[in-house]
Amino acid sequence: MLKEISRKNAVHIMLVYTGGCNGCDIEVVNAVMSPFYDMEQYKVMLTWNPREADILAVTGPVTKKFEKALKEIYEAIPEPKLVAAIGTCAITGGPYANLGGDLGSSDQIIGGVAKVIPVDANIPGCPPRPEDILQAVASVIPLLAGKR
Amino acid sequence: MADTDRKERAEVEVPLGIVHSALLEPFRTRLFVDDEMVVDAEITYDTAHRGIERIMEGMPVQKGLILTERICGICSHIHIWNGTRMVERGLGIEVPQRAHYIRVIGAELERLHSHLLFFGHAFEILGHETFSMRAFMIREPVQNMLFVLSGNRVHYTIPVLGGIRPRCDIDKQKKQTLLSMLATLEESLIQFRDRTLNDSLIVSRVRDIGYLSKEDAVKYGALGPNMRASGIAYDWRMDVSEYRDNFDFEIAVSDGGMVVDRVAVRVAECIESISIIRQALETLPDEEPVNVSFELGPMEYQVSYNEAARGEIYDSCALDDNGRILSYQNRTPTMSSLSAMEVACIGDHLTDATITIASCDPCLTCTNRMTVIDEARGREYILEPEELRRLARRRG
Amino acid sequence: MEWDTFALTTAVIPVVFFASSTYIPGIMRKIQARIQLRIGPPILTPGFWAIFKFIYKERITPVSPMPRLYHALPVIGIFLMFFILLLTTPAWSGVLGLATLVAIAGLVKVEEALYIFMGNLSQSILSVRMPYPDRIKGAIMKGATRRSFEQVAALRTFKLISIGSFPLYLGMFVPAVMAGSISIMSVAAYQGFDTAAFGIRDIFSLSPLLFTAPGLVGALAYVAGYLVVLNEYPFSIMHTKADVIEGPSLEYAARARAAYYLMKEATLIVMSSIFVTLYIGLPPVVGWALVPHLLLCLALPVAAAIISAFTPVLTFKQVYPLSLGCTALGVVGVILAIL
Amino acid sequence: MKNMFVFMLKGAYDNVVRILFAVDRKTSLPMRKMIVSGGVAYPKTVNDAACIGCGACANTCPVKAIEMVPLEAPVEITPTYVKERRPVLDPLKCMFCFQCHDNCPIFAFYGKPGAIHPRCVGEWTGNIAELLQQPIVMRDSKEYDAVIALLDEKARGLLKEGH
Ligand code: SF4
Ligand code: SF4
Ligand code: SF4
Ligand code: SF4
Ligand code: SF4
Ligand code: SF4
Ligand code: SF4
Ligand code: SF4
Repeated sequence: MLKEISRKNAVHIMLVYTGGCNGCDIEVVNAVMSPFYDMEQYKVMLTWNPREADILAVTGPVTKKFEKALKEIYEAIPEPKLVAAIGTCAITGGPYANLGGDLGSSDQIIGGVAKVIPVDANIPGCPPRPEDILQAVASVIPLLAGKR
Repeated sequence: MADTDRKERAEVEVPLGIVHSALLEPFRTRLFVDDEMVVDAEITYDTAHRGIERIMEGMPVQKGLILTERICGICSHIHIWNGTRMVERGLGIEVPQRAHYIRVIGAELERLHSHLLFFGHAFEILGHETFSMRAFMIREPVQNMLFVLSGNRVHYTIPVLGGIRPRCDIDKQKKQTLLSMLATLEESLIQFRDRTLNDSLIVSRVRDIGYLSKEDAVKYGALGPNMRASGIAYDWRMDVSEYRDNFDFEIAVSDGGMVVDRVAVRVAECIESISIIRQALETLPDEEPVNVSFELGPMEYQVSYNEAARGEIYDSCALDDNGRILSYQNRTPTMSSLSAMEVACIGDHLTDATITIASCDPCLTCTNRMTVIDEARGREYILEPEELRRLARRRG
Repeated sequence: MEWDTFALTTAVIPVVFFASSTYIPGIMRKIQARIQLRIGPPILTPGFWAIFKFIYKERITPVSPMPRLYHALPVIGIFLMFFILLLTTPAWSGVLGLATLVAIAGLVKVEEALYIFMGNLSQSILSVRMPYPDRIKGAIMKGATRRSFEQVAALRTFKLISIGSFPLYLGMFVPAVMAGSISIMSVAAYQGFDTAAFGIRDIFSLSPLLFTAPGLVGALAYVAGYLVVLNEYPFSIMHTKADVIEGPSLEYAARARAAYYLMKEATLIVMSSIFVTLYIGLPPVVGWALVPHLLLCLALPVAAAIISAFTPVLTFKQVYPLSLGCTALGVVGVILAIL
Repeated sequence: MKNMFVFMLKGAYDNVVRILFAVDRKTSLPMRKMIVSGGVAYPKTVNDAACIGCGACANTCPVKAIEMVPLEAPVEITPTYVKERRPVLDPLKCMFCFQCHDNCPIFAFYGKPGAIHPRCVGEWTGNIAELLQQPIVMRDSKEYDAVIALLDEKARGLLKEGH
């Protein structure tokens, strides 16, 4: 009871940029820093520390260089935790993975975040607008409360 | 300070990144400190390498140009514009003047949003959350203007071979909206400038740190506002006909070479950008914004330069008979600006070093060149120019 | 001193303060949010619910040579804070002769020193442990020693303790000089507090030091010291986002993080309560007079919230002169008090 | 000096009022309402008024993010041509390559805003029937053939007429 309520009422989100184009990153930062959007009003607070985080927001395709770091950061977060893949790149690898068509995808990236760590929410867009991000984050919070 | 002297004093290394609250992009900064004063710095930036140039080879040129935009979400327009411009020149495609104007509007809006983002980011690093939020608040109308113009806040995808996508054309109503948004923006920007540059605590944090002399700026290749803040009055816009022939504008220069100068130059540029946008909106020629009748074909090696918000960008490319890309190169400003910052932060306090590095507005999504992943031996390394040449010789 | 008041105070005061302190981060955040022209989180979110949330998170072993000690540190901090608080109550004034400003100043120093231990006892993934193939590409690198954020932060705490807390001590001693005694109860008594029988009606008969010239100067020094002890902006160099992120507390997770939050909240309210005792002359007592005391305890956190909304984090380049200035202010206060 | 003092006083007053009464707030309340109620929708990606249902966008999409959905009530565009399907874009699959926009005949042949745009298509309203009667600006024949090859059978006839 108290567990569920407290989880719904205080959420910490951590951002990790795994090598996207900055577009998604900026929109996430906008959602947090711009008073017009103000993420904190939804009881979601920004943190830079995996030990404090509940939601890991990942933007960009996972580059090979980042794979290990992403995994370890994910592991550093205590349960319950959620992962939000923000932007097309984080969902499927985006243009870097798919635009090549017959020419093949880039060999510098692994692809979407789901190939490295389990993902709970996909937020489409290139980049998603801040309101898309906020709504998605607000809507996954109950999942957090429902976990063990 | 002599090198050996520095070597003696560099006792400890403090590594920052690749996930860090001040240096947001995935890059590794290693600061060598004596007590807490930075003696040397090293920035490794290969995490965001996505091999864009490589996947572009063999792609139809229009597709490739879309990909150039994804090099970066901040300098997005300038990349696609510069690439498009290069191909148009190489193939002799006629572009309506109206399209040039709208491309310039896009580029200047991009400069505004990029500089405002820098202010927001810089204040965040200074630990001044309130002013950081103010900067983001001022930035919001710019994003909205971009949305009105193109249908997206980031990655506007305005240029297309032959002009602009008609989605981004500016009709009477759009023009009015944009002009009125511009007026509010100008007002709040000036207010913000006066407030922040008169705050003695803030100024005390950015003055007298991150000194980059004119000579060092040349030597290490600082570009864009960083170069102009060290007293070098050059801006590619002076040589880009779309700007030079159509608009009046001035170039902001400062000779201090400190962090505060880099901030001041950007503030002045913002105000100049507003004036360019206003001129462009008011004198927008009346014609179709895109020319769809052109022939794609082989193109000799072409180059194009332009001034991105953060400095000079360069593209070069050649096409085969079917209009497919033979090879594409792109060089972006952060690459060399950042190496200048490795020098500029020497002698500062550790906490000042991050703001110095951030004062060149680093953003590394475009910056990495080439990493070799040697899977067989399980090691990775960046090719040095020497090694690259050796490899090239071996192949050739 | 009767034993029943003593027991009652010991049982009630910490619980009440503990409960009230969980609201304070929320109030501070709300004030900042309003200055920043946004809505901000609900008042209970940052302090109250966050703690429960952390309690219900999975417990992990921190990366630390001594995980148990590391986890124990914030708990020690909480106990220290409430011990300090109890020392300022009338009921404890006779205990072991500890209820003096010297003892309190010493304990506050111990509290600050906890951060040094925290910093040296942990290593988060964000700096040296980040899995990244570091290469040396020509930087001058002699020493292979790598310093983690926590260690940098520990060093900074050390510096801050040595120079930054003078204003706080001077701020504490101005009332002592005026009252001519280092005993807390005599400072309160000097302002009209009557230990024997104090009711809510007697509040208006107090003559707070705050409203005298030396008191005002001393109070300003105290506020500066308060910010330093809290590591609040602008003195947050020990855990600034500009480089060391959260500094010593990076590895706290789950319950330990809840304890860390509580320790911070306790510091917020206890240091503020000492201010009320010293400068208003109203120590925490069991009874209705506790309500105005708690309300007055909000004053310093509110001031801290406003100050921190308008200041950047200062580096030692600014901290030294500023702390020197505040120390000078404190000295002026002391001199005024002597006169 | 005096100015500075007045300025500071005003700043202090402004901020006290902000703290106490939450004035000047920039947070958008309509936005908040929308987000809390889950009402944020993906922007409109297809301009039904301009789309002729030719299927070129679906055929060109490299990741098959576009599905042509049969219309319940077919729309007559010209006396000889009835639009029976409309494209639906799945943003989760899309990678924003603009192939659909750039190969939409409305843009490719007539230089008008394409009827599909992966982000936000905007509000273009022209008379489609009239537009289709205009001659196609002749371009590189290879390019022309490439776009024509993407159209479905019926639409091909429609455009050839105009051509
Ligand atoms: S989804 Fe788009 S904006 Fe986001 S990182 Fe990928 S290319 Fe950039
Ligand atoms: S160098 Fe930059 S732009 Fe080129 S492929 Fe690598 S990441 Fe992309
Ligand atoms: S210089 Fe920075 S903003 Fe410009 S393209 Fe490169 S990463 Fe993007
Ligand atoms: S691009 Fe510049 S402003 Fe943006 S996150 Fe990177 S460093 Fe910060
Ligand atoms: S040398 Fe570097 S920049 Fe030039 S093509 Fe090769 S990887 Fe790209
Ligand atoms: S590596 Fe060669 S081509 Fe590149 S900047 Fe240096 S000299 Fe010029
Ligand atoms: S290509 Fe254009 S006209 Fe054809 S179905 Fe797609 S959107 Fe409609
Ligand atoms: S923009 Fe999206 S829907 Fe359109 S072709 Fe590209 S991937 Fe397909």
